[in-house]
Amino acid sequence: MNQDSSLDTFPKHLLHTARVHANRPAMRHKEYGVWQSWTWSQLLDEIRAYSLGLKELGVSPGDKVAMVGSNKPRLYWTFAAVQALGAVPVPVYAESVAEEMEYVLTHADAKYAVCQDQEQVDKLLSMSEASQLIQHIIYDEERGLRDYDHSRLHHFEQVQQLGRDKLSNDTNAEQAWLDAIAQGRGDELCVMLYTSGTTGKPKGVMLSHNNVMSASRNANLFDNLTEKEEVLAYLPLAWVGDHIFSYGQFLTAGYCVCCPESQDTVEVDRREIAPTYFFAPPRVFENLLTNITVRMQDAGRFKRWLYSYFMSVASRCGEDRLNGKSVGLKDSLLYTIGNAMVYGPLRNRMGMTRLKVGYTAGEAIGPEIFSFYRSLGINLKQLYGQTEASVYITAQPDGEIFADTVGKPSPEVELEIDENGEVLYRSPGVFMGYYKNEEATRETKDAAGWVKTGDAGFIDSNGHLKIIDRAKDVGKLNDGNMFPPKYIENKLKFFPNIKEAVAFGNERDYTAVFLNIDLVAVSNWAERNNIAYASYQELAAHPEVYRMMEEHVDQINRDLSNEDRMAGAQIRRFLVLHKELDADDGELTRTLKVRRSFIAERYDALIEALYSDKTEQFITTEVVFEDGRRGELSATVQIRDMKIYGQEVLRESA
Amino acid sequence: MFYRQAGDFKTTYRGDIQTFPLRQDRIAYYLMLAFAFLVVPFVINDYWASAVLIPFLILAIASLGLNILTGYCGLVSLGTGGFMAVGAYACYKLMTAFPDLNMMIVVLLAGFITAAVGLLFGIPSLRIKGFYLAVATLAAQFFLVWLFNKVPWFYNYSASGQINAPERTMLGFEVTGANAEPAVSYLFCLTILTVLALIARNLTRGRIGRSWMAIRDMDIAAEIIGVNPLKTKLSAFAVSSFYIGVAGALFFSVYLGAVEVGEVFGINQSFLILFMIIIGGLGSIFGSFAGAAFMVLMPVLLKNIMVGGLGWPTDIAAHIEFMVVGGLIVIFLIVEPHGLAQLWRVAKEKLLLWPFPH
Amino acid sequence: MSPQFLYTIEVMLNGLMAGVMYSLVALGFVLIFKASGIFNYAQGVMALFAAMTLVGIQNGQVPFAHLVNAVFGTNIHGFGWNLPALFAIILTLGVMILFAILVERLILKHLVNQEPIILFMATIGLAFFMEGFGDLMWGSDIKVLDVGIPSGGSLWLEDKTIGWAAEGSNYYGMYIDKLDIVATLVALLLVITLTLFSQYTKTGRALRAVADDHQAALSVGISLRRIWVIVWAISGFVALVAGIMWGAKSGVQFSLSLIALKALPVLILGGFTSIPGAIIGGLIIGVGEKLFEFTIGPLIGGATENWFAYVLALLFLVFRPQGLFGEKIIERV
Amino acid sequence: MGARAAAQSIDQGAELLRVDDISLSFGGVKALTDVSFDVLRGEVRAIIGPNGAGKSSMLNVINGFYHPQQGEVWFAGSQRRNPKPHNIAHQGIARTFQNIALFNGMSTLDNIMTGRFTHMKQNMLMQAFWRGPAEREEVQNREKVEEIIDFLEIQAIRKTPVGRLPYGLQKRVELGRALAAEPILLLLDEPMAGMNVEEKEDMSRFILDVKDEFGTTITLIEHDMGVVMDISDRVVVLDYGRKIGDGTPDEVRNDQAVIDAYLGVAHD
Repeated sequence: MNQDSSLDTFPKHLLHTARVHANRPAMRHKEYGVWQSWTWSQLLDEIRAYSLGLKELGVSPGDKVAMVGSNKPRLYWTFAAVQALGAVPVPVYAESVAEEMEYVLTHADAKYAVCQDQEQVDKLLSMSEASQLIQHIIYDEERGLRDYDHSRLHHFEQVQQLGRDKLSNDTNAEQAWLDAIAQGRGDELCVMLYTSGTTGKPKGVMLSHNNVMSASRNANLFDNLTEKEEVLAYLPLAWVGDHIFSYGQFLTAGYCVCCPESQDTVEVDRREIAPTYFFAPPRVFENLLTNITVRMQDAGRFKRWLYSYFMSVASRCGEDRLNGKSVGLKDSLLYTIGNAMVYGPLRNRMGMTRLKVGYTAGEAIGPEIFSFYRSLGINLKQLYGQTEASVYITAQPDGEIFADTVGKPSPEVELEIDENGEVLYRSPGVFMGYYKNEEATRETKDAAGWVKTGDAGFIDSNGHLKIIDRAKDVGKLNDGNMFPPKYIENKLKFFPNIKEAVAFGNERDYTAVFLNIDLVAVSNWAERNNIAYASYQELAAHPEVYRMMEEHVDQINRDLSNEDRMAGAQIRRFLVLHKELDADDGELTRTLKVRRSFIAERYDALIEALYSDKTEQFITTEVVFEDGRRGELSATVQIRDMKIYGQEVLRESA
Repeated sequence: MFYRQAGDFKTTYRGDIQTFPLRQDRIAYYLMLAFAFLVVPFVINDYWASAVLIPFLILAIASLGLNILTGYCGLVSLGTGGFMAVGAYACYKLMTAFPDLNMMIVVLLAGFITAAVGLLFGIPSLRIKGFYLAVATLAAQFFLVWLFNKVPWFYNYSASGQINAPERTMLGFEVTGANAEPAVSYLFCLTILTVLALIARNLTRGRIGRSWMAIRDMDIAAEIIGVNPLKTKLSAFAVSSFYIGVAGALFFSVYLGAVEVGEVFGINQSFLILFMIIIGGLGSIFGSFAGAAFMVLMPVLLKNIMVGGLGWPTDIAAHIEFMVVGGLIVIFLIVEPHGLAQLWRVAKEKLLLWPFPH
Repeated sequence: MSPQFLYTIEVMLNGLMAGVMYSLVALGFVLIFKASGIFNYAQGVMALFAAMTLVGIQNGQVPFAHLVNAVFGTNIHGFGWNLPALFAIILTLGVMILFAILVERLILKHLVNQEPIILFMATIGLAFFMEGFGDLMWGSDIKVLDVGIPSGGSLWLEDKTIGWAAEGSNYYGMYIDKLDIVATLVALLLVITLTLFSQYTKTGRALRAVADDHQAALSVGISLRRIWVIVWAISGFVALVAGIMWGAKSGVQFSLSLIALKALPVLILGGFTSIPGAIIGGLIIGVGEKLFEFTIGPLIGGATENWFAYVLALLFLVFRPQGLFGEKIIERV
Repeated sequence: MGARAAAQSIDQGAELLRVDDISLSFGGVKALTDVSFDVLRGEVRAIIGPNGAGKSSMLNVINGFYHPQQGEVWFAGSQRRNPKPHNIAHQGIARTFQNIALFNGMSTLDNIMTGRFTHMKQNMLMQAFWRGPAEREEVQNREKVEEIIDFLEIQAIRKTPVGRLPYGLQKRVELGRALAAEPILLLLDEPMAGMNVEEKEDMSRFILDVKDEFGTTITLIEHDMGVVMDISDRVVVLDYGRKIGDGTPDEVRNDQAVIDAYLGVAHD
């Protein structure tokens, strides 16, 4: 690697970038109607004052500073400001419920907290234990906090002022600050990220400067990212992906990070900024596509025809073009026209006009969705990563894009598949360990530095990694056939009408699933087909909706029957849930992953019905409404039987 | 469809409030300006200058003026012809009284004189609204035309009762009179129009423009905010009359050369300008241009088709023109009361949203 | 009596008669305005169009002859008949009713609930259209309208009055056109009829109901669209009468359409919704402009009739916007 | 010293506005009879009463739409003599209307910018040139307006024409327009009329925040008694144009005359 080895911590990198790219934009924030911008040198000034202010408040090396809030510049500054003092930032999911947050804060021994606004401050103050632990709370937005007791509450600007006063009163202050930064070492703890485990308590993943730095630098090199990139920071701060994209790569590449005005305006803000480098979980791409489809259905005839015609052109040759293969003259010409009439405008609407490379990760993305974006000329790629690896394990190199694999090992990453089919890796990005949890660390990481991913997968003939499912989730049906629930669920979720699916089958006779309809797509479909309904529940139980779902499930069964190891896992029975799976009810995690065991317990009656010969089942569930009240919801849910295909039969007909 | 607004973001309020926030619009605007100033003068001929371009430029000024009053401030005026006459006669008197005065200054002074007259006739606007006010302006129309007809001082006691524009130069080129080159007259008018359009845009985008629109939309609420209705309405009258006066001066001196007041600046001229802003779009600078272009081009086109193409007598063409104009007004009021400007806005919105319908 | 005084009387009489005509036109406005809130600028062009149609039908002109000749190279002009005046008048009335229906169908229906000023501008557009259409249909030349109304000065009146002046003064009696007398009588008759119509017939009451409250009228089952057709037909009728009188006096030509503009100041004086206001306003304007022209006119170049009414109206607008008969408007906040 | 500056110099809790013996009638119909009360700097003062009690008339007297036949209005220590509403705006009084009175042809942003009218001084010449002082003034005021937009959480509708907004948001924009004037006294005419519970809660929060953040004195008319009692410091009760009660919410709530008026007993 060709970078300066003296730049082994992020504060050092900040000083370096502020020197090299002093007048280039470093950060933007949509606030008060325009993109307020900071250059790198301005950014350094802000962070220095802030950092010194924090020091005045008593932040010292080794202290943990919790961060609660959304993607705001001042929160990103907190990372560097805290690290410059040798302390450790601990970003927390702002949306997590109070008990969860309190656990993280107390577990991390947070002595300071930086909050975005009154809501977060209130949440913190309401925690008896964590609140005692935390000595000072710094907040970004003053609104509503004016009348609070300010003995340990500080407005961000006051802290900065403290720092500025220090700078002007004490001529040595700046040098002392720089000296402290110079003393930092790459193997020191850089950040602690709590994983939102699907089971059990969150674990604090400790990453060193070296971890994050090597992952960031390698990622920059891999996709040739420079200081000219613009990215939109909109994913949770506490998530490792955001930390690498909006902090690690930001400082190492020196590019510009843009913070949206609010979570509601992300789409508009993305269109305005038109990021050159973009990251989103598959869900975002799915929603975007659903949106496009729904809106195109409202279009006039001509536009619909234009769209479908040129989308067929794109699906014929778009991906090949992007992969650098030559396509016929006619298609090439048609694609050029389509680019002017449809693809270009679509990219424009999605804010992907300037996109150099986009990544999706976290979960499998539907092959159709993936191809859709690529055929539009958007260089969307997949990667596979984990918090414990500082994200990167595998990624798809340009020109080697397959919808069903997650790519080749990233630079400096070694990959292995163990005898159970579980994927193992080793890299410089591998984490230091779990905070205060030696046991878990030992379970995950062996002495030689190999880390278990917990995912089952294999390396295909191209050398690409293909992930099947969570290793522990891959189960067996009673007849010995393999049962990969995620795999089935993901296939189902690739239908725009299906929002969520939960498959059951481990140690049971056959596969059965819960389905959740996608309200946006299905209600739109219902409107077009004159299907009246008064509620989500009514829509979900509508016979026409069931018919549509049957078609989808049938399609999945055909697909499964055609795959070598999956034919036995075809879906025999399914039902459509009467309520939307919801994080507020604990059915999903905060990152919106399905909590399988919780659901199994909660909907026990429905599962039993699926494995009986009942055609319907009554169920009552407790729900939490938006305003926090609790209530009950009951319904009689229909169950449908599906046709099972034999492998040979289908081969003949196909 | 052609718009690529992604990546076109604003980091300052100055960038946000500029006239053409979209980069592509800005480029198109500068290209148009360059074309109008650098290309057209070299290809212009007499026919294009006198049939299309010069009347368009001058009437665009008048329609900008009326749009400020009617479109922005909500005060309907049927006295445009009369105010144009004030501009024309002021221009004539100044040209003959001070032969050495720079033509640009003459035109501007004519505008100021018209503004003063407009101010006077604007006084009733404080007490009356809607078509009551329209009637009041109609009074101005008839009174002014009568005045210029009946008081010989205004036409320097000439026997015909007409006024004739003497030859005047600007930077050594003849702008008025029989020997004026079309390119020179064109550039003269274009320059004035460009500057006045910029000023109109500047006035309407800021404090004054907002106070006009506030009075137009909800006068009671405007007053509560501190907008003085009299001052605001009078300022709209003055500014509007200034534009109309300048247009009248140019119409007389540069375009026609000779004017008989009842014929040129009669009630029909008032209506024509009113139609321009209805068809073009009330409360829109672009609409003023679009309406003027439409109302200038449409008769030329009709005439070319019916008289030139089909060989019909001119009076039939004239009758049909009346019908088309009247019919279009009704159609626009029914289908698109905000005129071509709104159609343009909608089209642009569609292009921005393309391929989505909403 | 001095001749000066007698002249003044004569001017006033003439003014009164002109005023009755103004009242007649203004009445057409008031009717439409009361029933639909529309200020119908096209009223004057309607009068012109009605007169043209009457002349055309009476003389057996082929409609659109000019256009047809131009398009097909034919040379047709007339059917070659001369219809009796009364028959032609009835046919013209039919045309005006058809016109009312078309206006409702094609324009008003689409502009319900628009602001008055928009409707006003629509009628300006309509006026333009009608002007072109009328000319295209009947040709734009000045036509003579003769339905048998007597014209020329009334010799009887001259004889009667010549002796009123003092001996030796150069006074030759009052000159009053017989046509004006007839017109005055017809106008008076019409004004009385319309007033009675709107006060005492069912339709008339419906019209007033609509004027008072659109919603309420609708809720008791009065069809707004039917009312509109009726008022437009009535105002078409009024236009026809005005067109006949004015056309007989000074020929059927474009300037006829401008008489409608005179009705504007009349309405400002009398108020837009008051029938007596329209009558009295018309008389005031008629007398006022004649007197002004007679007394002040010569001092300032004459032809003051063109603007006197407007300036008078302007003064009213500034100092008494509600007109002579309107109530003071209290603005609710 | 202008009235605005005088008002600004008044201490918290001191008298900002006083109406003395106000009587107002329209053509013989009495709208207000001998009404007197005061408004102290920094408080939320509610005017309540049954329909037709003269509440709106009272606001209209305060901001100069109506001129009472009898009585005196004192603002910031000096007596007013029949000023026009637009003069009153310059003295630092802003208001919202019961029936929303927004400028429908303009966007949210422009509506609120219009509220800055009294703070913008550039003359027509400068406006015509734009570059320089006019633009600078525009940008400075835009900054203020953006703070209000941020405060009222209406960023997403900044450039939407107000006519397209739902009712609740229109109310909020109207409040924004009034706030943009940085008023010393803010008059709110039924700020929560026609709102659902959630919108009412939002609006109550905004009103209290306005008081806290900007120190604005607020006089409001409201029908929803719950809301009035929650957010106001003192309440005036009008009935048939007369004052029948005045005091803290608790005092008023227990006042027999007020209870009677609301139950209709007094007029049986």
